[in-house]
Amino acid sequence: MNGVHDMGGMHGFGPVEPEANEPVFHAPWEGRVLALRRALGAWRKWNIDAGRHSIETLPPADYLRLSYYEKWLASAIKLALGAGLITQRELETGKRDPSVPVATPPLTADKVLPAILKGGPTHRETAATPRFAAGQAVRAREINPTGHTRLPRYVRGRRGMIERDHGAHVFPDSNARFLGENPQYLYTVRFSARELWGEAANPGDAVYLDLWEDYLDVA
Amino acid sequence: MNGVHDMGGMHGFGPVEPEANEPVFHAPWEGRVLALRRALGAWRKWNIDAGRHSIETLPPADYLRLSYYEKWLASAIKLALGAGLITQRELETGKRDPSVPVATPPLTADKVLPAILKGGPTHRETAATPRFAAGQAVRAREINPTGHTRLPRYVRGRRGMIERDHGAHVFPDSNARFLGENPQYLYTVRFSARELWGEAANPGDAVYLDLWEDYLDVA
Amino acid sequence: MADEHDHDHDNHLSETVLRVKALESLLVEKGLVDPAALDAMVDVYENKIGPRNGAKVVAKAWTDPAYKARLMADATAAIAELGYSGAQGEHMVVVENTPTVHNLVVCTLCSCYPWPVLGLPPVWYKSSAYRSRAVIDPRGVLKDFGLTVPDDVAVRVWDSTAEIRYLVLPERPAGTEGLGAEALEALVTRDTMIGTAKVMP
Amino acid sequence: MADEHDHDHDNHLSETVLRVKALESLLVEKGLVDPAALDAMVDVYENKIGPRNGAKVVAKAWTDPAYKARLMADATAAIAELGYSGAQGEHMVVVENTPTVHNLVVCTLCSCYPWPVLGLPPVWYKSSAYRSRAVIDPRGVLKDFGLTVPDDVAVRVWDSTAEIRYLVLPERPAGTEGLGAEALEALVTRDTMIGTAKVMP
Repeated sequence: MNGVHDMGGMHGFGPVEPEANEPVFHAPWEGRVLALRRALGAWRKWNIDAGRHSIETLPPADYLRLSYYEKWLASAIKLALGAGLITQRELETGKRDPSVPVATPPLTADKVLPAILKGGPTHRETAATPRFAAGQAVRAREINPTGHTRLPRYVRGRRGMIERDHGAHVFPDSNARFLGENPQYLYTVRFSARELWGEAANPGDAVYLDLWEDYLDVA
Repeated sequence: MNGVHDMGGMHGFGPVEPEANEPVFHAPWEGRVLALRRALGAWRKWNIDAGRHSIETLPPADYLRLSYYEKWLASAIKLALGAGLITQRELETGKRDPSVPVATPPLTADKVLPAILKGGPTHRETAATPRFAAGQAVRAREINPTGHTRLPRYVRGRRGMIERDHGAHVFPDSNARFLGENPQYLYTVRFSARELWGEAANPGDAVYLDLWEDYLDVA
Repeated sequence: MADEHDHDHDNHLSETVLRVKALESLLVEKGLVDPAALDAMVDVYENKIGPRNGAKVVAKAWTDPAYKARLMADATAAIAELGYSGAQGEHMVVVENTPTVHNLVVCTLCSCYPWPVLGLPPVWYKSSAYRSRAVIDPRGVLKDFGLTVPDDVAVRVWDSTAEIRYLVLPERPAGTEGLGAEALEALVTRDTMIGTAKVMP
Repeated sequence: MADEHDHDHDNHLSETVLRVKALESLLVEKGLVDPAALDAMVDVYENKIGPRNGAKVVAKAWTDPAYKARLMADATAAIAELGYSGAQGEHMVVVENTPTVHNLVVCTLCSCYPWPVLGLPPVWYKSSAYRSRAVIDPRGVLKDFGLTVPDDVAVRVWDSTAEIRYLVLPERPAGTEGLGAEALEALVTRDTMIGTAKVMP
């Protein structure tokens, strides 16, 4: 979707403001939200792409106004409701609906670090051969999907060059909709800054994006 | 500027929701804001393009969150402060700084309707000849000005056709910065929906924009 | 949650009312605005300038072929013949709906709108939902208004990026041959002149 | 105005704290989460996984040419040699700064970041300001960090649009020839591995 989250190339957000000696969390609730969302994720009712899409589909003014962990909180609630892990009524009353059995077992403390160290690789073996090769000129497709996509607006229709082949990876556009992993070749593509932003850009500068085969055409 | 106001082609704002029997103003303060901003404008301390830019440069989250007349209110205050019509201290105290003489004369009631009926035409006579003619193929320039512009992102780099020549008009990019009217030819340019949005668009559909000569190149 | 937000919203609105009052009172004290002029301006847009103006233009175009020809050739002048002119309608263009073309007007960058003929724009016209979608999904937007445009009718969207203001000349509905300009005028709604509705007989 | 907004903001935050507590308590009651697992997760990111990991990778690459070769060829495997792996670093790529190339990492679409080597991202990395400007005005962004990159040095921006995560291998500063891996590691800050700072001797 062409959402407000797709903000590469926008103006008007002011200077970047680094914070000296920034703590990992600015308040304990931030850490709780991170942990809650990941612990809920361990039930595997959704995947990372659906999780990202739940944030992208927050009302745009909220997306810009809320802090990162406020968005995670909103997203955790949205995902848990959508997956039926909790009900609207439970959320409003704060009490478990006694007609729903207690779930078990949740992610336990001893499994936390192993799960983090394992992660969730998205590389998949494939019998397919890659459509593009390093050095090849490509053009990012002019598509405007209304669902989740990882092809930012600022490169659509632009010419780039294949920099590197990463093998096949889970395709977010289908995975976010629970339509399957549809693994396909993923490439790092180099776009010159001038191709993206016009003559005012520095001639040597470039932006690199990781783009799936379905996002690309032969240039 | 590539601001959040440049929202043509975005997704995620939900359905359009018409209101039955909508009043002209939903509360008296809305009418007051409209009138205040226009009455302040009568002092000619800024022009319409600078006025628009003052709204575009509101913090993006505010831009999306505030209603139309709330944005006008924020903009009226910003413009009046910027032009020195009021001071920050006066705004905070609500009281006139006695060291500043009372301005006179403001726009009076009898001048209101004549001023509205006269308006502010932006057409200007020019000795220049138009660079383009109806039927000619053009391409919108890939430029990313950080100041005010009326070239939306969704047509940049796209091919269109000159539909109509409107003669020379005040150029907003310079006028908004008080760098002069720089009148130049303005054209209605037709872009096919497929050129803008890809193959999924209806083949007969098109979007027309009014674009100045500095926004266009020969295709 | 809903209550809490509504409550915030109410607080926010009453604060806005107070801020507007404080600002007006400061500006009056400073001699920068005359409250009577503000009253006059509100009166103009509440009572004098609105979509009935545009409806008169449309009805006249439907019933007077010579007027229609002048309107299509120079809309600003033809509209001024009826006494409508000025702010946010200095340079008018009329686009005509036909059995094969449907026109829709938007301003993606702000909310430009032909004030002399339509008055002030409705909230939906100024909404992010309309401004964002009208250019990429005009047919979807029209469906939000209950209007389905057949695939073989071309949709033309006019994005008001300059000071040219667009008025849609809707199709005169069948079965209205016997009606005079005044009766026709009553059929012409604001939305039919933006392009989000058709005139119903 | 400022006070009023701060007040709103405080209310808003204390509401958020209450909502998080209520949600945790509901999820625990429903058996969906174990509070001890939440504690463990917070502990991991507060105390175990952070930019010191990445600094170890950098210092080893600077002092061990064979390791550097493995790191540039297969960063995921080379980083795992040091015990760092997993969530948000499943597929790592290291990009090297040189006298003629400066690399900068961003995620314009959300806030993807190499957690196993850098921990959780700082607020600025997740900000709209950084995400929007890093790709169109990287040199301006670097100036916000006090870093001016000469025009003849190419700026390469890595927009993390997939599950590949990027770590910048900063330039080893001159005058550090006598230092061992541990002393070098202490020079390597988080920002030098994102590309918004250079390592200072």
